Amino acid sequence: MIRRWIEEMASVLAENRACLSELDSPIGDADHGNNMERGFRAVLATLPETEDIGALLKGVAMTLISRVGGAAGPLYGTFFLEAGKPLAGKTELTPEDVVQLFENGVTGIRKRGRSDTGMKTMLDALVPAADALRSTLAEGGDLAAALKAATDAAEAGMKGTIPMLAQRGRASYLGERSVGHQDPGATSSYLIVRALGDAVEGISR
Amino acid sequence: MIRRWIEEMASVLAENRACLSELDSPIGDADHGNNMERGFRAVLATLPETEDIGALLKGVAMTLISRVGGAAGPLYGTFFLEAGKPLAGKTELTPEDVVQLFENGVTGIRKRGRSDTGMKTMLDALVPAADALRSTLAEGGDLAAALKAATDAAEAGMKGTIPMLAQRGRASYLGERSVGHQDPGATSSYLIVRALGDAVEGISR
Amino acid sequence: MKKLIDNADDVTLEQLKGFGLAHDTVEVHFDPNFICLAGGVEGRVAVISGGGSGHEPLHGGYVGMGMLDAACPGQVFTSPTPDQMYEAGKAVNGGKGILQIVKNYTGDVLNFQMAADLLRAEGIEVRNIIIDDDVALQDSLYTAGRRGLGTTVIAEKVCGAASREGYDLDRLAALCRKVNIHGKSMGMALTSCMTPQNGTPSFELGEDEMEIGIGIHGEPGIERMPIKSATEVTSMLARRILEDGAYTRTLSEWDSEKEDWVDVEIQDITFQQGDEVIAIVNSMGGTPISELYTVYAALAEQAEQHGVKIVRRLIGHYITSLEMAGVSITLVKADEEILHFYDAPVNTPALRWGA
Amino acid sequence: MKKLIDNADDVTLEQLKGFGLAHDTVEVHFDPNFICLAGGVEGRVAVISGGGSGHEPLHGGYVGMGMLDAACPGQVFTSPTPDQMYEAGKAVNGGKGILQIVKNYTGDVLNFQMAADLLRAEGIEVRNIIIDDDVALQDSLYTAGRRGLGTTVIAEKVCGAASREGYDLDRLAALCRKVNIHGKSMGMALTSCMTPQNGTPSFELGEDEMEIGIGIHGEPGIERMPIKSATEVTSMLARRILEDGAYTRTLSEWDSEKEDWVDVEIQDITFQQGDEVIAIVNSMGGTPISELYTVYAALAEQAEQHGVKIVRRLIGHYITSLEMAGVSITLVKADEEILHFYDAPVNTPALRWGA
Ligand SMILES: Nc1ncnc2c1ncn2[C@@H]1O[C@H](COP(=O)(O)OP(=O)(O)O)[C@@H](O)[C@H]1O
Ligand SMILES: Nc1ncnc2c1ncn2[C@@H]1O[C@H](COP(=O)(O)OP(=O)(O)O)[C@@H](O)[C@H]1O
Ligand SMILES: [Mg+2]
Ligand SMILES: [Mg+2]
Ligand SMILES: [Mg+2]
Ligand SMILES: [Mg+2]
Repeated sequence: MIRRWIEEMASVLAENRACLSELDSPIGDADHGNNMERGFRAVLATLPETEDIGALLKGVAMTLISRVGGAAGPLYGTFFLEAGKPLAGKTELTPEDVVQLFENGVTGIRKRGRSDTGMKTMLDALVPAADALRSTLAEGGDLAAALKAATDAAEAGMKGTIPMLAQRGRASYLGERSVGHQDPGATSSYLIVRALGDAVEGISR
Repeated sequence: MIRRWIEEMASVLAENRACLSELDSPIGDADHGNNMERGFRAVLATLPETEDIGALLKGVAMTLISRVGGAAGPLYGTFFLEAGKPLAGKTELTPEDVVQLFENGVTGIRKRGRSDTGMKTMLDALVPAADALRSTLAEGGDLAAALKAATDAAEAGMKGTIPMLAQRGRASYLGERSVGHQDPGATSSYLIVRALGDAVEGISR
Repeated sequence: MKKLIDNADDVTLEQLKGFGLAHDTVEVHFDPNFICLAGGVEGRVAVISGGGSGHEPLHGGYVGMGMLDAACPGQVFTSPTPDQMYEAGKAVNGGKGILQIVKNYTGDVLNFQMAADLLRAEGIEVRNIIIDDDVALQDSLYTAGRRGLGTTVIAEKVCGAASREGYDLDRLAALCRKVNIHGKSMGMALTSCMTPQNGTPSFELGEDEMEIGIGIHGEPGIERMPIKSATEVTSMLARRILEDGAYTRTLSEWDSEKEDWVDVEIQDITFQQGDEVIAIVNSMGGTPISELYTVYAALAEQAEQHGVKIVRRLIGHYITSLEMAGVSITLVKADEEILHFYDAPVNTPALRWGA
Repeated sequence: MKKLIDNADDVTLEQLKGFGLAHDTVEVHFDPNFICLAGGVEGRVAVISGGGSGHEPLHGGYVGMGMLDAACPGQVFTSPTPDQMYEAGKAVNGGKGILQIVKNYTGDVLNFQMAADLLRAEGIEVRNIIIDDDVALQDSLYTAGRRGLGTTVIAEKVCGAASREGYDLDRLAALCRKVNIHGKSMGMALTSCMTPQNGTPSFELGEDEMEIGIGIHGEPGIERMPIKSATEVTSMLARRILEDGAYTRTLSEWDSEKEDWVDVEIQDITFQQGDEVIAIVNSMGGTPISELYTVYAALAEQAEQHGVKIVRRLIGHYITSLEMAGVSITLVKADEEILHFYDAPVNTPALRWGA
């Protein structure tokens, strides 16, 4: 599932390369799609031949850290590094593991980025997604349902960044002029959440 | 008459500033009109309070030399310097003096510029004008008629530069690509000849 | 796309290769990419900087005797990755620690922090000092803070010289911090620029418009307005710099006792009557050198009106944004210590005197 | 018009004022305009150059210890007038005569000749040496001959140093002539440029076109073609330079016996296997420094293929054409004499080493 997710992320980020960079143009430096595509292309090329989920996620993290650069590199790198830590040695994931994965990842970004929701960043997609995962499972939903809810929450969170005033990253330099634009990092985060849903669905089909 | 000519040149070159620079654009550096306008503006501002034609023409020459720069500055400067030399002390011009004026001026340009007709330069307007002056007078025409003929000859000479391959000045760098464009210096020369005709006509009217 | 490049996807690589061929005072390493002083560093603090490419000569052009020991170039407008600083740090480490001079962009800050963590794990002491001198950004509480602009060049020059004169790591870090709080910059653009990867301008400006308060990554600035004369533009930038208040912000610095990154509150100086300053009039790339002189004349006039004296100046291309037309102005208040190290000999591809 | 200027009708004046304020090693004089070394010239030959403005740092940026004693800037892209060289010559004359280094453009040639005549009338010996190194122009019989490009910079550097080491006027003129016949250049443009006076591009280039064999005045070049990669462009220029024949032309020089300008036939060298050269990779103005390095790498490759070794190089803005994007390449065959004077200390606003 994790390997499938990684492949799905690589393909969806490559498809959306131009669109993500374009979102980064009015409120950033127009490179977010290039950065993510370059990073995940390297991830695919260097993915270790293991079923150890912790090792796979750490591999993703290290490649992103050394290939992406910019703000997104260390932040997504931290996300996968922290996400993978409790999963070292595991080859199967329970739905609770998936919740844990997202929550650890998000905590890592919060700390590294000194940021939180409402600041017009990737956290505005990732945090609602993590919350939706946990609550759907708590309400008795299965993983597929939880991921569907998480994807919807990430999408809503992503769109919710449009009216926000940026408080972190390059977009924050624009002040009021950052309002009215969708955050590129929140957009890639939405794609990453959706990719997990698609990967899981692909497997169960 | 000479003062009237100088004023007429200044006004017609100012009017044609943009057009002369534009002619200088495809086959030069697009400054001929600016150069000539700047030069004759200075000529007007510094014209000595004398009726001595030689002194007036020398004044024009020195101002052009020190204010125009480029190829046209020293060439037109030399034209007026040489043109004025035999006229020192005179306050009236005979028609023969006018012929002499042009022929001396043209000789000066030939020597300074190591150039001759057929090379796509100001000489292609000035030389036919000088020739027409001399022959019209020789055939019994008056000064007005001679200047009319000179103006027509200068205009024809100017247009005759269009098919020429440039062999002097910046345009010569273009080789074959200089063909098909009217020479800016021949154009200002035509205006200068015409200005004398207009000045004389203005006086006799 | 009107660029002299071979391969839009990795211009940094081809340019680095040429840089290595051209300058035999430096060594260029690949994969990970970094430029370092040929000959190495012994018995003194190594000074490293880096950032996205596209700002040349910053930083690679400043590697050499009396300035940087190493520079880490990222992709165009993208901060370098921690493995670059890690390898560069190991290559130039002379046993006395490493000062990393970091421009305040989220990506740079985070990647240099990770690199510091990696180097520290190897037993190498590292200090990261942030340069955040862009007065276009007023607020610090609700933003990523001020960007790093031209003061970076002065910090690299001054710290490189001080390392040669034996400053230890803490003293060098303190000097770097001082240069930062003494330095203020602001920039403007007449045109946008285009990264080779994207091939389209990063923002659109009308034929009669200019953008004030821009950074160096083709980001839009803080205000768009009709083009004004060079003197008016300069007055606007210079007054904003000269009248800037005692900007206060919180920056992450390494605390070697707590062994963690801690928030440190740092306050800028304000310019006072009688101050002496080092000035940079910097082309953003496409603006020709000649135009910088009208700007300099207007800057000198503004400084004089504020009772501030320009005692040294750099006029040219120092910290650019690809082919962007525009200018940035930097003023750094120069005390005796800063001036001493500024005047010290330097021999780098882009800055050279006394050697 | 996207320029940082105050007054389009006399940008040269405002830029010169700023230049004078910025650089205290030079003096700027107005009406007529010239820039000269502060302190004057005693007991050695004075070296003077000049030309239209818009090529900065040429020539004003090269006034200083070990290079030019004076520079005479004309209006933008218009050669200076004789009164400028006359006053500059009188100001820097140190009793040993004056070498005037003149780029081969009709306007420059004629105005410097007139200036030489004026100075000679004051009893000052003057030699005009023409730089005509642009290999884009093949023919000399039916044209104004080759234009002066980057070799001018090397001629100014080398002759400035030789004057300091006591060369007399004739020897210095011979050295300058040697640098000229040892030097070959060629340029290309990705964009046109615009003089402040005209406010429109001097020629139009399509989005995918480039112009090969351009000069430095916004004139069109010898050929227009689709944009190629930096390496292909460089190979084209470099091969044309390296394979150029022994170009022969007639130049006007002053004959002090005949007391008149006489035609002198002069022949270029051709590059040979084993030659050592000084290279310039020059931005035409708008091309950023970073792009020059891919060009340098390709140039080094071409030189090697021809068995020619680049022993010194300048990479940056040296002889520009306002904001034009593009590059020019210069190679000067360096013998021991040329290299000795090239390496000598120099301290000018735009070129500095060893001092
Ligand atoms: N401090 C931060 N915390 C969380 N996310 C951030 C932070 N700073 C920036 N980001 C995210 O990073 C994205 C930009 O990534 P990218 O364009 O790749 O990097 P850069 O801004 O360095 O060019 C933003 O859209 C935002 O979502
Ligand atoms: N050697 C020459 N002899 C005669 N006329 C010349 C010569 N060289 C150039 N010209 C004239 O000068 C004109 C260009 O003048 P201008 O544009 O003012 O100078 P520049 O070419 O220096 O910019 C040309 O159109 C041509 O008529
Ligand atoms: Mg970005
Ligand atoms: Mg012209
Ligand atoms: Mg970036
Ligand atoms: Mg001209």
